[in-house]
Amino acid sequence: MQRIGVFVCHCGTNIAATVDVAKVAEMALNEQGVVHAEDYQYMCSEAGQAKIQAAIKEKNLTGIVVCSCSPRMHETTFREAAERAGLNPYMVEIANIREHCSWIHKDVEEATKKAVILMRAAVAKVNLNAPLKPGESRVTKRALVIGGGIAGIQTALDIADAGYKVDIVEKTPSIGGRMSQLDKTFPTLDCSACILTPKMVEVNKHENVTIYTYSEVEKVSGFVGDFTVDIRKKARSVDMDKCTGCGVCQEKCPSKKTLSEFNRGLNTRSAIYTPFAQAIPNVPVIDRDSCMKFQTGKCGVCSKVCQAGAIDYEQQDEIITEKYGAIVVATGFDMIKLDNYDEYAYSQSPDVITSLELERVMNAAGPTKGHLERLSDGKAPKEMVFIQCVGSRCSDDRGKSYCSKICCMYTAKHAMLIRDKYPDVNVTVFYIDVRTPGKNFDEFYRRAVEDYGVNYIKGQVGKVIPQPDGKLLVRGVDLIDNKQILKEADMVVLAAAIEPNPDVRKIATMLTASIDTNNFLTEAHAKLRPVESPTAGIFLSGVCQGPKDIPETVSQAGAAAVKAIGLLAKDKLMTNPCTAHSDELMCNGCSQCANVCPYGAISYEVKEINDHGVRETRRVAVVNNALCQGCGACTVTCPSGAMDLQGFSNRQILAEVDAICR
Amino acid sequence: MSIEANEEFKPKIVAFCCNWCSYAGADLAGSSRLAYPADVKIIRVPCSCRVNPMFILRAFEKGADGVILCGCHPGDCHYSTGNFYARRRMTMLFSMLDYMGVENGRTRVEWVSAAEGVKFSTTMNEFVQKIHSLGKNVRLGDLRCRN
Amino acid sequence: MQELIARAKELLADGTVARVLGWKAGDLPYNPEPAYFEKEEDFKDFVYNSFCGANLSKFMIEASKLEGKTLVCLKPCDTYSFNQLLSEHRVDRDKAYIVGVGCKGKLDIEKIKKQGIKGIKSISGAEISDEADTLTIDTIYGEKTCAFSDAMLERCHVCKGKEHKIYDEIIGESKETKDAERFAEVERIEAMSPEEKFAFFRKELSKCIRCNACRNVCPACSCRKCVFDSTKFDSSQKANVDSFEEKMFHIIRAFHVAGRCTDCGECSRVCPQGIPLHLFNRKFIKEIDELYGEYQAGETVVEKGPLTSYTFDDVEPGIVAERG
Amino acid sequence: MSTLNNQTEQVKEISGVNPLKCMKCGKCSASCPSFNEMDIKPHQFVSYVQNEDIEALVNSKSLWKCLSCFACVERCPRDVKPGKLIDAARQIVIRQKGQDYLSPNEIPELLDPEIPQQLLVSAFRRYRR
Repeated sequence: MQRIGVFVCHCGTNIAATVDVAKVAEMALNEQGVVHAEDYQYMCSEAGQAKIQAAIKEKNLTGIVVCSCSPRMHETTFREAAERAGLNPYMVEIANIREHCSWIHKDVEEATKKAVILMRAAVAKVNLNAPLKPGESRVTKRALVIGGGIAGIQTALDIADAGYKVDIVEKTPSIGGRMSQLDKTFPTLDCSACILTPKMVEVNKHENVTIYTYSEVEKVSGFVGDFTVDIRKKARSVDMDKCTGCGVCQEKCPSKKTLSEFNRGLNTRSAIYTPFAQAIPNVPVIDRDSCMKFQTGKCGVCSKVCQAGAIDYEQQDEIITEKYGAIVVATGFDMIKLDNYDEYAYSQSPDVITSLELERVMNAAGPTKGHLERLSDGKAPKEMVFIQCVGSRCSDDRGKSYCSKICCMYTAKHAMLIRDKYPDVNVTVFYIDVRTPGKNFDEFYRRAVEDYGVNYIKGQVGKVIPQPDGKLLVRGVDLIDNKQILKEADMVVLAAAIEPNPDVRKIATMLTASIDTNNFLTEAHAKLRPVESPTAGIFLSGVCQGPKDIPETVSQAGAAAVKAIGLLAKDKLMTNPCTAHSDELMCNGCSQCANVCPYGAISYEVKEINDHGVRETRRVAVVNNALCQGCGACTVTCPSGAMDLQGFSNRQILAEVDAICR
Repeated sequence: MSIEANEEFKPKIVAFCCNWCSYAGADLAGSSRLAYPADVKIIRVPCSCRVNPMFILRAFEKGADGVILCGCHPGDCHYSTGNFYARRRMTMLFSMLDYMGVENGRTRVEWVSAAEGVKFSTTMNEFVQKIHSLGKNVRLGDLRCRN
Repeated sequence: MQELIARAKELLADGTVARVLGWKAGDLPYNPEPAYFEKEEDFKDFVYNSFCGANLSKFMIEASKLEGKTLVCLKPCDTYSFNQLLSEHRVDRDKAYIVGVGCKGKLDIEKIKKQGIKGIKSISGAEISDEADTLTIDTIYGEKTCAFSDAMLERCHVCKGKEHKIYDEIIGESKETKDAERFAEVERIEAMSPEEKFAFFRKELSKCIRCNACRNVCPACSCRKCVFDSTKFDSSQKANVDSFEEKMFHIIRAFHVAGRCTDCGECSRVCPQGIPLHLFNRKFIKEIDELYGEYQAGETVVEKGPLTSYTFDDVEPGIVAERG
Repeated sequence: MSTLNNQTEQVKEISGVNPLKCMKCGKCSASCPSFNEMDIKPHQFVSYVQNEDIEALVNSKSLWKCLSCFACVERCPRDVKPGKLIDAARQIVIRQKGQDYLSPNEIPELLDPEIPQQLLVSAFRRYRR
């Protein structure tokens, strides 16, 4: 028989204004097992916790129910308080009478009635609670960072500097990510490569960092502290140890017709290539789909010219299996496809480009060697039009519902740079809103307008019409003047929305990390745990969590690193004791439970079972408590009811049901 | 609304909410002060797949007028696949109840994410209204009367 | 039958099998019962005729624990159950020597009795080797006849086919007896109004005396300990004690075997109250076929059944309400 | 509910548009081929409905200058679709005149070579139900 204490919190007036807390406490005394009930202004406060602890000791309580805010808020608080008073923390149940009651109901009588029922359900449950003891699991002192852009690089560096081993897995042949494609960065206008390259070199040299480029995560198993990850190292066809990075192979490669991914398809590259000059590692890969040797069997030029003998056409994909304690996702973003935006003529005219393409055009290593010119005829533009929010802030299915956040600033940057370098070019920006929260951001935008004479027009463009003479007729609106504008432009630049890397859904599924409808990874708490995934041991760095600029990405990358370090610094982790447990006397050994277990936590053993004196050898399910995360899928699948979930047992839930329906 | 009009009938409604999405969605509805009738009482379960059809039948048998199960959106399950199993199980259970002539509006599954406080509240409002329109549940309590 | 007996004796004699699981004659001409045969002389009671409806697969759970192999006689439809039990690791394939026995449809004595045939002394035409379409029944009131198909069990009218899905050898010919639509009855109920449905099931379920025959015979209901006998759901004890169990027993039982039930029809065959219990299971089978793709439990040995698998695009449970 | 309010509700109901979704980007006006002919511009239509000033809409030139080309409907990123609001306002006028229906017989004499074909089609779609 339990001795239960019920503690009803006023939460100031948050609860007490709508729920008659004294009544709830009074009613609690009628419930089975309840030997103590009281209400107090703030149960979560020091004084409130002291009351709970005092009651536990004085009344020898075996279980407590706190009627308060959501267990997501203070369950841990009260569990810890109970534990300090010598009560098993899992003998605590919370009745949520704030979020689920006082905050949504107005009528005091009705809300009080409901609060009493919620209290009853919690008491009914706690009557059936049993003390649980968390297990311990070890922590592998190694972190995995998925994605080698600025976010991944920064996270890896910070973890490595703290003395832990880090592996970076990057899908493309080089680390560097989107930032390596940028020309200049706002709001300081320093060159992207100048600040990124040193970091790339540093991470590459770091003794604690291993970089797997041209590699992808293939399989993830395990749990926080002890993940096992299979990494597919795709065949590079070049021996990384032998290659000196001289670049002769790329020069001599006869197949140079593949669109350059790095230059956003604005020019071409050879079949054997490094994405860009500062690539790390500076070892090319053979793109087998466009290599003549692989496609026709005839060629082999690269192998002939390679002094180091590094070319290896026979190389195979390699699977590397490694254990990690923490995983940081830094998969970044891409621009959305503009297929659905015919009105901007993106696919009709080479002179309508995205902002990221403009970055390449403006970059000295880009397709035009940094000269601002029309891609159709190489002429210098005189009129440039920028269109904002292309595919951002859309509620239809053509675009994204969110603000891409970085476009206002990079467009101001582009406009300013163009006006600075080519003062005779007129720059017009069509915008819906200009959003510049950030240090020195609005000043930056104002400089574009005031010092550089960029023409900002509040309004959108309805259509871009390519003219026979190669000009682009832009029809927009000026909402301030209430006039429609027809403008001939030489180039149009679209601030296309950004979206999470398309691979992220696959990765999130492997990690069992949750993801929102826009494919951004979900954080554990929007405000208080912004760099952690709700899945323990998974951390979020950079745009994979939501749109952000470089400074924000870098600070989040550091924060994710700190969280990962905090985990790696522990020798042991307490595991969730609310795991499944199979009663071997009842287990049929039918394997249904293993079929639905997402963690592979259930295995089968053939063992001798002593069923009240009857000995029998048979196949029974055994749950690995370290792997089990406590979802309960197995408990429902189990036909005999042998499988039950500790902390959420069949009887406990049925008791709650009964209490509510009583 | 019909809820005020019909004061006599106070339905008993059990809502099973998964801990990670829907319970948090209900918390968000609470912190956003998005009201729904007090008839709804929430039971927290780790995942929608923890809900045994027996729990639902038990609720009806003990006098519940409606049972709703809320979980993460398919594909977003905290345990990655739990709600997929829940979805099949509930489809089967609902179809059986329908087959036996028990009004199928008394059971419902809704996917509510942690961010969907509004959806949680509107879903509950709708559901309570639906139960009001169906009235008191007599059939499941009376499936095998011995007369 | 003689061929079967001869072969069984042979396998016993050469030590291939330690025992034979078949049917022995009951105290009436139409109620043979499952039995083990271990010695030559036991076979005097061995019988295999059209009244041997009992599905012997379930016995193999216990037989799998015995020393040596058991020869088990399985009709085509029984082999589905055996496969399903194999999928669930409940029987040991290595402990079974499966003789696929011929079947030309099994008989339901209740259907014969319903035709007013009483005082039965003996029945001819029920032998497996007989090609007779008519049963000749010798009763204390004289000789009566009855068309074979009119006396067939419901399940034989929707026969799954004459093929044995798993066997070591086959003895005897089988015949497909399907002459009705498997889901016709389910569809008939589906077409009823909710009130009619409810009235129908209430009437049927009210007959239940909770004898547990359906559960005990069901090859899918093979739990070591039934949840209804367990304290874990507060659903223990026998009928009448707990109203939960009382009302929900058949729904829960159907749910427990959903996706695993091979539709062998034993539940309905053994129900002393004549409740058409197969209508629950068949509803689930129909739904699974329609919503998740055709699936016949026990067709082959599989790892995952329809309720332990999923697809991303599965229908939502709301479909039930939407299709009305 | 006042008549004014009532008209606003009617416009919302007929059009199925929630004007509060508008983020005032102006893409509708930027897309509109009749922009220069209009006294109330397409994007303003939305704010007129928001401000419940249907009277002004009904009396505007714009109402009859809209070609129903639906460029604004097609391109609106927020699903506000001013073209539908304009259509709804027209409907209100027609209803006020007690002519819910346009009969095909009336067309020939109404026919004006200046009227774009699309308007006719659109008018028919609306009024011939």
